Amino acid sequence: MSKEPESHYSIDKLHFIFALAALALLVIVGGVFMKDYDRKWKDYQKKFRTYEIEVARTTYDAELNELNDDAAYQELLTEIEKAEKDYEANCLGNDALEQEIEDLETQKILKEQDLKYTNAERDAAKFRYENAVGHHVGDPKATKGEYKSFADRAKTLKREVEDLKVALAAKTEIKAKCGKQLTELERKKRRITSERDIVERKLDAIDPNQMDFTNRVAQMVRDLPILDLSTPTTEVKQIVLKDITDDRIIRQVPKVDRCITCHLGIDNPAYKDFPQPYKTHPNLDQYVSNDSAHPMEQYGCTVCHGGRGRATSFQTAVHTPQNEEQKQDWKKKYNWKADHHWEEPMYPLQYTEAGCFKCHSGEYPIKGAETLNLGLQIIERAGCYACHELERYKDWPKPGPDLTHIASKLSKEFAYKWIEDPHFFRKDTWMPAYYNLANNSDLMSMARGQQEIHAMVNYLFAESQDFNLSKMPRKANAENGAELVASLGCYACHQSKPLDGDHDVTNDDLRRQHGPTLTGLGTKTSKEWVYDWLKDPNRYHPETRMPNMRLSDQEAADIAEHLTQDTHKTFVMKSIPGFDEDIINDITMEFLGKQMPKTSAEKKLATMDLDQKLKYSGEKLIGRYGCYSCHNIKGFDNAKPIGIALDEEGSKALHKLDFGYVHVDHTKHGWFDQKLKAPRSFDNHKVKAPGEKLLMPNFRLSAHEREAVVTSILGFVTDVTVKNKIKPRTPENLQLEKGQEIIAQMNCRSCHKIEGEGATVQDTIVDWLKAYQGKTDSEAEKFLTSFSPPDLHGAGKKIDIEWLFNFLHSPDVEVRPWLEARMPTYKFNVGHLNTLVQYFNTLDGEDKFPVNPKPDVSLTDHEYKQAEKLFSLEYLGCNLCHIVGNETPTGTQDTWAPDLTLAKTRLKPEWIIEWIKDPQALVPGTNMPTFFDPSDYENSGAPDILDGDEDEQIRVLRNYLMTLTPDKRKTKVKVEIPASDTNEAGASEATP
Amino acid sequence: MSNHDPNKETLFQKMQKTQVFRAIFRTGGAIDTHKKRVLVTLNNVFLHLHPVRLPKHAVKVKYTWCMGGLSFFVFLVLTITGILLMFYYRPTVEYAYGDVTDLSEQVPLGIMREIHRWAAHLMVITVWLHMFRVFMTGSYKPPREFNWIVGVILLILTMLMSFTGYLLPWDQLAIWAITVGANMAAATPVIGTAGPGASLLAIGDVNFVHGTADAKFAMLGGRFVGEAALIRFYVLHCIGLPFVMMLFMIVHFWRVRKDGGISGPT
Amino acid sequence: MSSNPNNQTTLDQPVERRSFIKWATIGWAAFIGVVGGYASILIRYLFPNVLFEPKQSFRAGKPDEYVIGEVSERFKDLHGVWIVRETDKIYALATVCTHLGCTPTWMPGEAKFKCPCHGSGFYKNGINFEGPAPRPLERYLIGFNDSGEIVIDKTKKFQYEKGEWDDPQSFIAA
Amino acid sequence: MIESIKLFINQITAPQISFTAIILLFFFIFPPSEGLYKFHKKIGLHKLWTNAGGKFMMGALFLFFCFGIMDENFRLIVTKADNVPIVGLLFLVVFFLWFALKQGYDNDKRIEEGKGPIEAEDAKEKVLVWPDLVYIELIAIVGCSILLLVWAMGLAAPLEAPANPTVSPNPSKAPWYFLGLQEMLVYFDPWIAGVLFPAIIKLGFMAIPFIDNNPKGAGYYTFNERKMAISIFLFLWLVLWIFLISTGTFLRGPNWNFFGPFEYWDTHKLEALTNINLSELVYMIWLGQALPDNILIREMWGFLLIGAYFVITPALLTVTIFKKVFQRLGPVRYSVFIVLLLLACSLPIKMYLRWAFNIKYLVAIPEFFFNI
Repeated sequence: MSKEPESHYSIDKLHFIFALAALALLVIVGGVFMKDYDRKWKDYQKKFRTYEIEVARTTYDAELNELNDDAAYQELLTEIEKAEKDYEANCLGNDALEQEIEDLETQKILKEQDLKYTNAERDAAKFRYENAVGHHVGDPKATKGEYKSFADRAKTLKREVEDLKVALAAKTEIKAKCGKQLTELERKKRRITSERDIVERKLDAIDPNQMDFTNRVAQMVRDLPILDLSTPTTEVKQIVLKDITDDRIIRQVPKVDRCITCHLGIDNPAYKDFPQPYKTHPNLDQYVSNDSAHPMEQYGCTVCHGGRGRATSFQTAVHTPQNEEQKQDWKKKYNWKADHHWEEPMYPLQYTEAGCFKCHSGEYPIKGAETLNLGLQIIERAGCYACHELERYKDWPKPGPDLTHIASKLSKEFAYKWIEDPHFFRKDTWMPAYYNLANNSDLMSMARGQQEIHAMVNYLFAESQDFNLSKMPRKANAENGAELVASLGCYACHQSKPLDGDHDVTNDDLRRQHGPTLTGLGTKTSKEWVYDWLKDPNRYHPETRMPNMRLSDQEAADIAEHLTQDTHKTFVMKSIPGFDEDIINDITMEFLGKQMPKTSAEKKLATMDLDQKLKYSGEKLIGRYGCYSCHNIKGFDNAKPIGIALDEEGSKALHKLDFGYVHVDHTKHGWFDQKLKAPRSFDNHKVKAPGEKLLMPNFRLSAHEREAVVTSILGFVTDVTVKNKIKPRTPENLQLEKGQEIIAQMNCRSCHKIEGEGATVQDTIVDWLKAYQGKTDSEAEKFLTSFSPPDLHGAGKKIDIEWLFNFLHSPDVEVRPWLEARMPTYKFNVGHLNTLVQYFNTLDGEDKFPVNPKPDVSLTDHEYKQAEKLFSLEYLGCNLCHIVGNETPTGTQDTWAPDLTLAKTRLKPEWIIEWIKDPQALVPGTNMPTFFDPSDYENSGAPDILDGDEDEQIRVLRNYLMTLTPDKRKTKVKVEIPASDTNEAGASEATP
Repeated sequence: MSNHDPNKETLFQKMQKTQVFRAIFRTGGAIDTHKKRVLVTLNNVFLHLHPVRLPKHAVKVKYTWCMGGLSFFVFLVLTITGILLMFYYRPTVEYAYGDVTDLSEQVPLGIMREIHRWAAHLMVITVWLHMFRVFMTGSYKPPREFNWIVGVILLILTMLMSFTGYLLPWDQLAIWAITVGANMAAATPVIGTAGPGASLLAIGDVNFVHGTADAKFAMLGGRFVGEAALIRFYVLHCIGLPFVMMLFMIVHFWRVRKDGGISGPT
Repeated sequence: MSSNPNNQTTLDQPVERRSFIKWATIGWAAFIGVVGGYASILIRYLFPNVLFEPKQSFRAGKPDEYVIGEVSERFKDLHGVWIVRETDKIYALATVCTHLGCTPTWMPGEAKFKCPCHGSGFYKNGINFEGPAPRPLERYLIGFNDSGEIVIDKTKKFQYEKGEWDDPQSFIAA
Repeated sequence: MIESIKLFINQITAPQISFTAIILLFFFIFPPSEGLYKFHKKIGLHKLWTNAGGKFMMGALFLFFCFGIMDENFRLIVTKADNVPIVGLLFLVVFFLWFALKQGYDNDKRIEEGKGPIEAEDAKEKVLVWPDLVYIELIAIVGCSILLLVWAMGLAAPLEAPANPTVSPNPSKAPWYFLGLQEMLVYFDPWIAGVLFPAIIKLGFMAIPFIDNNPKGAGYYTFNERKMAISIFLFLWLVLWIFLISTGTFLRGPNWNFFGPFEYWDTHKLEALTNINLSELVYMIWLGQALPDNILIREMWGFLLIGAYFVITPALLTVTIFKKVFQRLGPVRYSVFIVLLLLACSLPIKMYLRWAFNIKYLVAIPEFFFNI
């Protein structure tokens, strides 16, 4: 150690410190490299590389085996071997020929070069000559001569070249002929082995075992830190989208998705059984692949799934765990943490379909999105839209029954017990529970709640108007009623008993919950009321969606008798607490105190008797709880819905959701789920006056149902980033959506299959066939189609516009008279009817220009006779299956077909032609026989009619059908339609 | 540099004799004599800021804390990393956020951003501590009053640099911090719309201080923190303020020497 | 600590340095390493992991979309490629003149590519025959993807003068 | 036990308590006058500036953070990327405070003994810049690089959601070095806290060399020779700057509510924030009458109070405790000094007015955006 003059510190010591510091820094700089180099996605890609090799090897082996087993291929191999030998023996070694060819080639090249130069000279001379003539530059004569001589020389040369070429070709021909067989065979082999060769090439490129030593080293070196700047095997893969953007609020920028950097097998079906992140997308038909509806290159990933597209790590991609278990797992595996700084975290797997709603919000249902549809249907059934404004359900009718005549239907006791706990009476009712919930089940609140219910019931009954029930036939047969309920199709919209709790609700189930489940009616109301309701539901409840079944008096009575037999005994035994005037005073004071100063309120209270107090506070309470949102209640005609609008709920900022003191995941879906599960629980541990408490009732949804509803709510977003991808708002699309809306609103899909979905009623028809028609399982299966309401596929193409319009308005035409299920009469207005007719036509592309003239359906006498013949049993025997007026066919009902006398008005003439020609093409699987075999059309028709001209035969048959008149039929189509601007509230505005 | 044969020249020694080496390193190779040690300070452009000799206390870390020097070093780090960041950063509403995201997601050694950001914080701290040390040693006392003022100005500039840089990632943190700051500017007396006397600069009914003509607008180039503000802050951060800072640094360093070197007891 | 504190020093007296040579060497070696590290950081930083430029490979449809004997200009503007189908093969020509990088024009009448800049001419197969172009046009890697579509990858080029046109990746047999 | 300690800390960190405690203690730790200095020595506070004292302070700070880091809420705030530098700052400030004062006190002792400061002794000897200083600088640079790189590797720079002018995060905070100003905004109108004060602070700092005409203590560490200057400076820098920044960073949560270091940042926390203006206090509460319509009459009391503050206080101070100071500085320097000092003191005064009387503004003329 030395210290030097003119220096303070010991240099040795400084050197030592410096050395330590520099070494430390060196290590840290190395660390910087390592940290930067060490990226998870690189590991994934390396791992994927081994999987790729594995998959390629399997394919390769399979191909190889296939080739080995392929006799033709083996034969080809031997042939090639032979040909090779041949070639070697006969074609190789012919040196003289080779020499000759070579010489000729050289000559040709020389000549060609000469020609090229001469041509160039000629062109130049030509230009000089032209210039001399045109611009008077130089001597035209001399230049012309020059040009001529070059041109002549070029001509000669050209001929010489051609001659040489011919000679050369002759020689090569000889050579080629010799090897022709071999080339041919080899080409054949290549064709057979092409698949194997592709895999082989791939293996060569990626499998280190296939490589030589230097290449193996190169594979390692190219991925080393720093050197990986040049050509690394691992790379960030990204999709940059043109039409879908990332939202920068002020501006939109092309979306960048890098998910495929780790999700490497997403578009390759070979990886469907591999672990994440390599796994194939589960639905390649719809997504990701190039020929799907949503190819990856156009849609990316995060537009549907959410998350941060630019991310290249698990954490920054904002993956969201499905449940607690996965969360813990991720924490362990990926050190996952919740990221509250990204407004659109990835949807947890079970809510993925929320993303569909961004673009498909106008559709009913959204095809392929089962969970989302279920959620939307629950929202429709539960009537969420009544309290919470939703653009999609604007102008939908109120979901609950009319209460303006409640006294004629229910007793006060029933009403009390019902409000207290609707699910006790009927466990699957859509009426939600308002009492005994998280924030009002303490003793004080319960006592108060009892008096609140008294007050509301009192108000309802005090305001109930008189309602005369129509007189019911004295005699009624309950058994007959039961059969009617089963056969008419009531079970399309109602159930006879609630579903088992142990199976997850499906979209089909919900269609059958369109109306209330038919239990306990005997306890609830009188059979007279049920009779009156069945005869004309609109009389009691003008806006009801319950259609008129056109029941005869006796039918209605029988059904009423049957339905009211079921009673709810424990419900009857429930006791009702008496009035507690103190509490009623409190409640009344609370509301009075809001309207006037306290002293005047007290004075006012003193002047009121119990009934007045009950009525006053009942009205106020109905206003508070928003009962009027779902029910028509007198005095609340113009009241506003009490909930918040949900149209943008999914894009609400997380911090706007008050989690209170509830311990659930601080995520949007966590909050929504909790809100549905225990709507009032966010009041827990909060000190609140009765008037401040949360009001949302409990619908007692199952976990599965909640999941579906949460999916929908998450989907309720406004998103500008997809505006270029949303279905264009063309008139056609709008018409379709409007039609779909009515179909959903009226539950048409419960009976009919529309756009490939629905016909839920068929299950109950099978039940009916078995229970009442004595059919066995297989028979029921066979008869099912005939006894079910028709599939409406292609209805727009088939059915005459006017007829359809009239039918929908007043469907008492019996197209299929054998059907027991009855198309009911709906209270459609003109707007609705037009929408529906337009819908079916638009769906089949029928309302497009150009308009064609109506086809000529006249027949000459001769044609008429021929047609009659064709129609008869002798030839086609149409009436073997088809009803013609009042003539019914002879066969069993499963073969019966619609009334042909209706064809003239009901069917579009163009359609009939197509239909007769090839029914299977229009409705695959139809019972209608194919008389004219499309594969051998020319010879399919009867040869002795109209000279065997099939087109003519079909035409006259069609025209013949148009002559059949329904004169023998019982009823006619009535045309009496309410105008669209009549006072049916709501209904008219839906269809402007 | 072996010691076996003193007459034998090592390669290093030979290299020192070449014309090229001598052209570059005036002082010559190994600085092994006191004369050379003096010369190296005099001859080197970077070192000539220092005097050749110093009183001993001025060399002691105990006295100086090295904070001034480190502030300058951190400034250099910020300059270099800042320039490198400009390769990947575009100051537009569309790209700013994505480019910053990409620094951590795909740009190799995007750690540059971390270094830049933390160095910015560090610089504020070192400058404060430098000021604290200068105060505690009474180094602002005559004849160094002016250099103290320059120092305060540099401190303000440091914070402004940091403040303008805060907006550039264009995330929530950025725009709201700047919004809070910009609204203070709006409260400037007389020339801010929300400041006292905002209506003083008026002739008749025509008010000359309004939403698009006040202190806040001058800062943001708009009514709120938007595209214009981003480009303004970017230019200030990358060109305007560094330039001013450079000027004041030159003065600061120059005055350190001219005021008699680092302070000390007289 | 000090070896000779009383010794009056002269300016030319060499400084003793034997004892610390070890640490100094280590220190400076490490420091040079650090500087090297910084330089590497700088270099690596210049090469991003992702490019936002248009993709270098693209799909060009099925082989039967191209007429035998014709030059397709379908992808000329978008990707800078002519696709030529001959009787037995299809190949992709770069639309870059090998002289000075202009884009030649395809003249179907004369069946040649003519460069507007300095008059270089190329046959349909890309061989240069007139003007200053020093070598034939380049061809790009061409192949099929899994669904049988032609895929052209512009990152890999094939040059005639290097004999690369015989490479099976430079054309597809049709 | 641990919970109650946390609760206790949560309560005493409330600005009302912690700020008062600091002010009360401050002038004993950093005595500005001879009398206080003696008292300070008598109760042994000067021992803080010994090696043992340094160990104690650093140890206490370290222990506090070790204790705190076990708590989830504390950890969340302290490890937030942008808050980490302030944690570092706290340690650095305490260390360098001790470092400077230790050397100062050591020198004071030497001066007392007639030896002069250690720097003076050192300065007699000259050393060459190369290699001593240059090498140290290099080592410092390497050390600083290590710090930066480790910091950069260990802590990712924050990047939140893309800018969205329609959704403001709660809380929205300025960069940390401006949080002192943001904290002042709680007590003052923006034009004062955001414009006037920053300007005064800057000008005031620049004025320091001209106000402080004490020739002693130049070029060496000392405390005794420049008690008052150091005391005032530290009050401004430590209390009104570093302390307010720390409060703003660590203890201000959603809605700018106060949260103790171990408290969960509940967005819905409610605090009673009912403030009144002086005019309302005077007319409505004390005099029991309506506010006068005339603005000047209405705000008269505020103006009077402020006028008195800036006229009577200096006069009083001049004849009492600042007698000597006045003599030393002369009228011009003294006026500048006293105005700056009063402005600086207006911040704590306003804070106490708020806490004690819920005073919002002394002068409130919102009609002209003029509130004090």
